[in-house]
Amino acid sequence: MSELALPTPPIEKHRPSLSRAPASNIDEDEKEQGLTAPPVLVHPKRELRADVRKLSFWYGDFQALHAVNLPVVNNGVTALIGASGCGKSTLLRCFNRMHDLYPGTRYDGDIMLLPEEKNIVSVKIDPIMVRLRIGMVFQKPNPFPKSIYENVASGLRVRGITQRAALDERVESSLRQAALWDEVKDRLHQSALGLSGGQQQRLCIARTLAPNPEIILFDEPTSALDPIATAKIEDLFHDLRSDYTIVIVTHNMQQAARISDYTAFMHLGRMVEFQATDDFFVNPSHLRTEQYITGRFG
Amino acid sequence: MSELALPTPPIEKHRPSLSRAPASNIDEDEKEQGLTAPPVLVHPKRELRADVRKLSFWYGDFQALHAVNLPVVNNGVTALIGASGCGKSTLLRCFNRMHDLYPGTRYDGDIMLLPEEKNIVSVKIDPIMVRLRIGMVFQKPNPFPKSIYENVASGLRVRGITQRAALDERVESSLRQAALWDEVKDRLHQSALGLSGGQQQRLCIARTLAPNPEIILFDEPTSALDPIATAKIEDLFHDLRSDYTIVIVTHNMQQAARISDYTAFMHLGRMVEFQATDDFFVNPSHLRTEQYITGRFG
Amino acid sequence: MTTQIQTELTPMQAAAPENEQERDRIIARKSRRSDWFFAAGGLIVLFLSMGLLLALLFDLGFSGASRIDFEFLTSFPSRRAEDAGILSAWVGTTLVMIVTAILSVPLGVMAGIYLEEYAPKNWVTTLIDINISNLAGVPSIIYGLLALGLFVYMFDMGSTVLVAGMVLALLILPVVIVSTREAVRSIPQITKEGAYGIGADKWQTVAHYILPAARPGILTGAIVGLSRAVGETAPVITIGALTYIAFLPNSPLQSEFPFLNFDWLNSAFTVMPIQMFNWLSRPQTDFHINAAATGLVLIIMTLLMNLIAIVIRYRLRRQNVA
Amino acid sequence: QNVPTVLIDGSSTVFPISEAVAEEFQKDQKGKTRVTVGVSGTGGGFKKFCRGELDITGASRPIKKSEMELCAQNNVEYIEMPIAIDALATIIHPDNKFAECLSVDELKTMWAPEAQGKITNWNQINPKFPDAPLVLFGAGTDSGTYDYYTFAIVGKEHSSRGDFTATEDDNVTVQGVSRDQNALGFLGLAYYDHNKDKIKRVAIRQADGSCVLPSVETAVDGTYQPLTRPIFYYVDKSKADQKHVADYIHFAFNPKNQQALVNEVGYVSLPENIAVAATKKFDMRTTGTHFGGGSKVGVKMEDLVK
Amino acid sequence: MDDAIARPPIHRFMPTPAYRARRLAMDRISRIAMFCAAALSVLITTGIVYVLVSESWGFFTTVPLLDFLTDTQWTPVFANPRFGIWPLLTATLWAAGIALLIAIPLGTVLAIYLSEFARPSVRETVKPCLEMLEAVPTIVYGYFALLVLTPFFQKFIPGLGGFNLLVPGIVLGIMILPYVVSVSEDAMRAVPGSLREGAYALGMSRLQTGLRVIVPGAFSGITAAYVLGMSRAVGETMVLAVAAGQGPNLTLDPREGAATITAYIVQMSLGDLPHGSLAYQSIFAVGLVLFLITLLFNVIGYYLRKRYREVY
Ligand SMILES: Nc1ncnc2c1ncn2[C@@H]1O[C@H](COP(=O)(O)OP(=O)(O)OP(=O)(O)O)[C@@H](O)[C@H]1O
Ligand SMILES: Nc1ncnc2c1ncn2[C@@H]1O[C@H](COP(=O)(O)OP(=O)(O)OP(=O)(O)O)[C@@H](O)[C@H]1O
Ligand SMILES: [Mg+2]
Ligand SMILES: [Mg+2]
Ligand SMILES: O=P([O-])([O-])[O-]
Repeated sequence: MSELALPTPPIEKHRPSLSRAPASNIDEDEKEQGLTAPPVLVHPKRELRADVRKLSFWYGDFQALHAVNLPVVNNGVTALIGASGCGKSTLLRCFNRMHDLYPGTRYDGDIMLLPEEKNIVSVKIDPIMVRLRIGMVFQKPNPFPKSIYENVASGLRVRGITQRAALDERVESSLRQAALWDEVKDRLHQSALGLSGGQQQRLCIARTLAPNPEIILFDEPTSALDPIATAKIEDLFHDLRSDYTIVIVTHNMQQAARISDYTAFMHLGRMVEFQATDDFFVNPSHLRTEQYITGRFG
Repeated sequence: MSELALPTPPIEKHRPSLSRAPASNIDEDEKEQGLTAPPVLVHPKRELRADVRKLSFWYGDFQALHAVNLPVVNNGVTALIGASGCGKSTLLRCFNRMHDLYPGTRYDGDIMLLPEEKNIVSVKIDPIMVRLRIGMVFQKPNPFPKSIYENVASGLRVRGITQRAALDERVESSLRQAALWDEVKDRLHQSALGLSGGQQQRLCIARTLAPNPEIILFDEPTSALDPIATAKIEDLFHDLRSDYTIVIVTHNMQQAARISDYTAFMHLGRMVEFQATDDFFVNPSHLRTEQYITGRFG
Repeated sequence: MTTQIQTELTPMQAAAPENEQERDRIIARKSRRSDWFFAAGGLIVLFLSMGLLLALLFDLGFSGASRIDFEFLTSFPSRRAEDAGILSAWVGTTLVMIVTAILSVPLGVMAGIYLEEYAPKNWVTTLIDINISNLAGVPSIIYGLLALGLFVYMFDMGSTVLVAGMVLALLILPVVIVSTREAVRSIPQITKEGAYGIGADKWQTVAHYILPAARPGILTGAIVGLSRAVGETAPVITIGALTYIAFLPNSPLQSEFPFLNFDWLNSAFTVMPIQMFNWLSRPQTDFHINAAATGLVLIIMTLLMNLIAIVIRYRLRRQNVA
Repeated sequence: QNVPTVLIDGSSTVFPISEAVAEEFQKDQKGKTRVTVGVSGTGGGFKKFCRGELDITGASRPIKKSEMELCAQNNVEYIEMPIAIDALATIIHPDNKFAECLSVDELKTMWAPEAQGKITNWNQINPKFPDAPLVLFGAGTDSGTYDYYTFAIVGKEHSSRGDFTATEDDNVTVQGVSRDQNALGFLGLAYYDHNKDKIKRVAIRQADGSCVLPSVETAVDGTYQPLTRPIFYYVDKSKADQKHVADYIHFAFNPKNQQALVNEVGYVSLPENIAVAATKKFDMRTTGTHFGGGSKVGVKMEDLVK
Repeated sequence: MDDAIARPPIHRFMPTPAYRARRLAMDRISRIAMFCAAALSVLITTGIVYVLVSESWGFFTTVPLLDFLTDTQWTPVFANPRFGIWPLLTATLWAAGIALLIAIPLGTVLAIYLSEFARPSVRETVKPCLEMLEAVPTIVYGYFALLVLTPFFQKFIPGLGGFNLLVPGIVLGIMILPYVVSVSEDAMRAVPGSLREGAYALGMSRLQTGLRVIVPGAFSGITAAYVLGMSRAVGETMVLAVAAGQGPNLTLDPREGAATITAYIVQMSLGDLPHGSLAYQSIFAVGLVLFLITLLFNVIGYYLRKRYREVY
C-alpha cells in the first residue's frame, strides 16, 4: 500500500483573486458565497485513453453535469471526488452509457475514446458496443445469482466465448488478478451469494476484468465494505494500475490520494479542479477544493 | 459558527507503547494489526446528566456494543465519531430505547440518568417513559405528513396537552428556537412535506424541542443536507448547547470539532477514546483515534 | 503543461485489435436484433391480452349497450326479455356490498395492523400469515360452502342479504388485510420511529401516525376487494340466492323513529352476477342481450371501482415522491 | 311495515307459469304484495313445502308417498290443483336427421340405468344410426319431469343412468342440445315452444307404428303417449287463509288469466269449467291427493278438481 | 459556559398520571381488539375445515373412500350411484392445464417485457390495465366463453362440443394471465437494479439480462406465480359452470364438455339441497378435495414467494 502522506494545508487561506473572479454560468447561491471560479485544469503529461469534452448531462429537466472536461490517462488511475450529489456517479456512468437504460436522460458534448477519436456518448454509437469495451464495478457488490464460475464467465459468454478451455483459463486468471482465486478455487461451482461482501466485490472485479476491457470504471467500490476488505481491494489497484485504465469515484479523499495518479474534484455538476494527485492534495488551486479537502463541507 | 482550527497531527507517529500493549477482549484481526489497546477515558470535569456504564448491546446474536462507557455532560454537547458501522447509532438509540421496537435486541449494563441514578435501559423501565424524557432527531428529516403546526405540536399532544393557547405558545417558541419561525409563520397549517430538506430538519428539531426533553439525541442530523442547510443547523447548536444536554453522532470530524464540548471515538463497537473536544483532536491518546482523524481509514 | 495532447499522441498499445472490434459490432447487432424481436413479441402479447379486454368490452357493448336504458335499470325481471330489468339485482348488489364493506373493512384493517405492527414474530404469527395467504387463494365457492354449512344451516340464518354480505366479507377479508399490511409497511420506518421518538405509545402511533398515512393504501385495497365481491357469483349461488325477485327489500331508511330499518338484512335477494347467470343460461337470444347488458353494467361498475383505486394510488405515490 | 309475500318454489316446468302469474299479479297489486319464485325442481319444492317453508309449490308430477309422509309428519296439509297440461318433449339438434322419430324402447336403451358408462354411441341404439358420440341432457333428479320421464320411458320412476348433464334448469338442456349435433335431451313442452328455432322435437313411435310429435294439440287429444301429463300447484292449507295467498290463487285460476298466461308460456291452459272448479276446490280447502302416491298415465281432469 | 444556572429552570412537559392511565387502557383495549380481528382469519379457516370435514364425514360413511378415489364414474344421485371423483378431477385438471398452457408462456414473456423492456411510463399504464383485466367478473368471462368464443372456435375445430373444456380453459388462461404477470413481474422487479446494471455493464442486451440474470434471480417468485395461477385456475367456477357443461365425463378429449368440481357444486346448489342428504354431503366432499388441492398449491406458492422476498 502506498504511503502517500497527506499534509493538509492550513485552513482559511484566502485566495481573493480566485474567489472574487466573476464567472459566467454560476448559481445564485454560489455567487453570494463568492466561492465559484472557472475550473482549473492542469493537463496531464501522460498519454490519454479518453477525454471528456464539455460534457453536459440531463436527467429529464435537471442538468446534472455542466460542460465537464476530464482527461483520462492511459494505464493509470483517475479519481473523481466531490461532495455527495455533485455528479461523480453521473459522470462515471456516462462512460459506459449506463444512463441509456433510463428514459428521459440526455447527453451533450463528447467523451472521446482515444486514439481513435470516437465519441462514445454519440447517439450513433450503440451503447452495447461501448459497454463491451468499458467495464464497470459498482458501489454495492452485485454478483449474479449463479455460481462463482458462471459469474466470472458471464462477460465472456456474452462475447460469444463458449469453449470450456478458454473459459476455464480466463476465469482462473481473472480470479487470480482479483486476488480471489485461493479463497474460491475449491468452490467455483457454488453460489456466489455465499461469499462475504468483500469477496463478492472482488468477484465483481474479476468478472469485469475477465474480458479485458479497455477502461474500467469503479463507483465507490469500497464504500460498502469494512476496512479490511477495503484494504484488500485497494491493494488490487496497485497491481492493476499499470495494465488497465481506471476511473474511480470515491468519497474518501484519503483513498483517492492513496491509489490514484490524477484526481478531479467536482462540485454541483461542474469540474472544479483536475491535477496530478500529488499536487492536488498539497496545492489545490481552487478555494472550493481546499475547503473540501480540509473538511469544511461535504 | 465557531472557527475551531483543526491542525491534524503528523502521520506515522508511532506509539509503540500503546500499539504493543496486550489487551484482553480483542478480535483476532485487531490483534494481528496490533492496533487495539484499552480505552482511554478522560473523565470530564463537568457535571454529568447521564453516564453509560459497561453497556453491551446485541442485535440477535450479533454484539454491536462491547461494554461501552460514556459520560454525558449536563447542558453541553457530546459528540460520537467513528467509522461507518462502528456502533455510533446503536449506542445513541440505546438512550431512548429505540431498539425496543425491534425483536431480538438485548441490552446489558447501564445508562444512568443523573442525578437520580436511574438505569434507563433496565427492563423495569417503560421505554415510553424514557422517550418522553429524551428526544431524538434523525439522520433523514422525518416530518409527519401533517401540517407544520401539528408536527411541532405532536410531542405535546401525545403528552395530553390539548389547550389551544398552550400549544400555540409552545409551537411558536420552539419554531423560534429552531430558527424556523420566520420562514414558516405564514404557512403553519400547510403540509410539512412542502418544506425543503433543511427546513424539514429544523422542523424536526423544533418538534423535539417542544416538550423540552431532558436530553436530545441527534443521529447525523446534517448528513442528508446541503452545506448551507448544514451551516444553519450547526448555528442552532450554539444556541441550544447551554440549555440542553445533547448527544450527537456525526461522521464529519470537523463538525464534531466545531460544535461539541466532548468527543468520543468508537471502533468496532468499543469506546476507544473520550476527551474534551479541544484536546481530542490536538492530542489523541490512542493510535486508532489518530489514524481515524487523520483519515487513514473510515 | 501540455496542450493539444491528443493530436500529438503517439500511436499506442491502446486500441482493441480490429477483429475484436468487428466481433463487438456483430454481437451488438445480434443483441439489437434479438431485443427487437422479443420486444415485438412482448408488445404483441400485450396487445393480445389488452385487446381481449377491449374485444370483451366491445362485444358486450355491441350486444348490450342498446338494452341499457332507464327502463332496464328500473324494471324487475320478467318472463319477457324486452320487459326485463335489473332493478332488484342492482339494489340487491348494493345492499350486499354495504354489509360486506361494513364487515370486512374494519376487521381487515384491524387484522392487518395487528399483524404488521403488533404481532411478535413467533409461530402463531407465521401461522396466521400462511393462513391469510392461503385464504386469499381459497376458491370462492369454498366460501360458499362455508356459508351454506355454517350460516344457512347451522346458524339457521337462511339465504339473506346478511348472509351474502357476510360470506363476501369473509371472501375479501384477505384482500383488505394484505393491502392494509402493504400500506402500513410502506410507511417509512423513519416516520414510525419519529412517532415513537416523541414519546407516543403504540396505540397513539397507530391511530395518529400510521393509520392516516396508510389510509389511501387501505382505501385502495378495500375498493379492489369490493370490486371483486361485486362480481362474485359462485358463493352467492351456493347459499341459494333466488333467481326471480320482482320486489325490493324494505328500505333501510324510514320516516319514523329510529329512522333506520334493518329488515332488509333478512330479506331474500338477488344480485347482478346471478341475474346475468340466469339470463345467460336461457336459450333465447333476447335474454342473452339482457345478459350482455347486465355484464356491461357489472364490468363498468368494477372498472370504475378499480379506476378510483388506481387514481388514489397514483395520487398517493405522487404525494410520497413530493 | 312488512309487505306480505307469497313464497313459491318447486318445479322448473311450472316455473314459467308461476313467473308469468307472479309478474302480472304483482303489477295488479301495485306493490301491495310480493311473490318470490324459486326453481328447486318438484322434489326439492316438496321437501321445502313439507317443512312448511313455502306457501305454494309447483309440481310436474303428483306428490309421492315419501313426500306425503314428510308432510304428515310436519302437519302440513295441502290442496292439490292442476294448473296446466303439459307434454314432455324429447329434443335433438336441428341438423340431426336420423333420430327424428324414436320408439320408447330405443329411448329406454338410451336412458336405462344399465346404459351408464356403456351406451355412449348412437350406433349402439340402432345400428342404422351413425357412429357418433351420444351426448345426453335431461332434467335434474329433483324434478318431476325427470321422475315422469323415467316412469314413462324406463318404466320405473326415478331410475336412469347418471352420466348425463342433469339440470334443474331446463334452459341448460336447450343450450346444450342446440349447441351439439349429437345431443339429445328431454324437457317440458313450453321450453321447446320457446326455442323452436334452436332445437327439434322428436316424434314418439306409437304402438301402431305412427310417429306423433309432442304439441299442444296432441296433448289435448291424448294421442301423444306416454308423455302427456297434468302439472300441479300444491297449496299449504294453513297458509291458504292468508289474504295474499288466496288472492294469488284466485288470480292464477281466473279463467281469463289462465287463457292468457298459460298459453303464452307454452302450455295447455285449463278449460274454463275446470279452472272454475279448481278455484272452488281451493275455496273449500279440499285437501289430499287424487293419486295414491305415484304417477298415472291418462288421468281425467275432472277428477282432479273434485 | 454554564450560564444555564442563571436561568429559570426549563418546564418539562410530561403527561399527567391520569392521562398516562387512559393511554395505557386504550393501548390495551386496541391491542386485544386487533388481535381478535387477526385471529378471525384463523377462525375462518377452522370454519372451512370444520364444515368441509364434518359434512364429508357423512358422505364417507356412506361411500367408501376407496371407491371415491378409484371409481371412474360420478353419478351420486342416480339409480346406479357411483362415487368416483375422477371425472370431476380430470375435467378440473384439464381446464387448469389448458389455462396454464396459455398463461405461463404468455405471462412470462409479458412479465419479462414489462420488467426489462417497457419504459416505466408504459409499465405504469399497463399494470393497472392488467389489474382491471383481473377485476372483470368471472361470469362475464363465462358469457364470453359460451356465447362468443365457443361458436367462433367451432368454425375451426371439428368436433368441438357446444360445451367443452378447451374454450373455457383458454378463457381461464386469459383470466389468470394478469395474475401470473403481476406476481412474476413483481419478482423480477424485486431483483435489485444493481444486478441489472451489472449485467448491462458487461455488455449484455436486454434479452440476455432478462434471461441470464433476472429470470434466475427471480426464479422462485416466477415459480410461485405459476403455482398460484394454477391454484386459481383449479378453483375458478363460473366460467366452467357456464361454458364447460355440467355432465360428469371422464374424457381425454378437451373438445368434449365435462363438469369440473366447481361446476358440480354450482349445479347441485341450483336445485334444492336438503340438509343431510347424500347430494348435499357430496358437494362438501368434492369441496374438500378442491380445498386440499388449492391448499397444497397455496402453501407451495407461499414459501416460494417468501423465498424470493428473503433473498433480496
Ligand atoms: N435518476 C436520477 N434522476 C434525477 N436526478 C438524479 C438521478 N440520479 C442522480 N440525480 C441527481 O443528480 C445529481 C448528481 O447525482 P450523482 O449520483 O451523480 O451524485 P454523486 O456525486 O455520485 O453523489 P454520491 O456521492 O451521493 O453518490 C444529484 O443532484 C442527484 O440528485
Ligand atoms: N438492525 C440491525 N440488525 C443487525 N445488525 C445491525 C442492525 N443495525 C446495525 N447493525 C450492525 O451493527 C453495527 C453498528 O451499526 P450502527 O448503525 O450503529 O453503525 P454506525 O456507526 O451508526 O454506522 P453509520 O455511520 O454507517 O451510521 C454494524 O455492524 C451494523 O451492521
Ligand atoms: Mg454516487
Ligand atoms: Mg449510523
Ligand atoms: O318441473 P320439474 O322441474 O320438476 O321437472
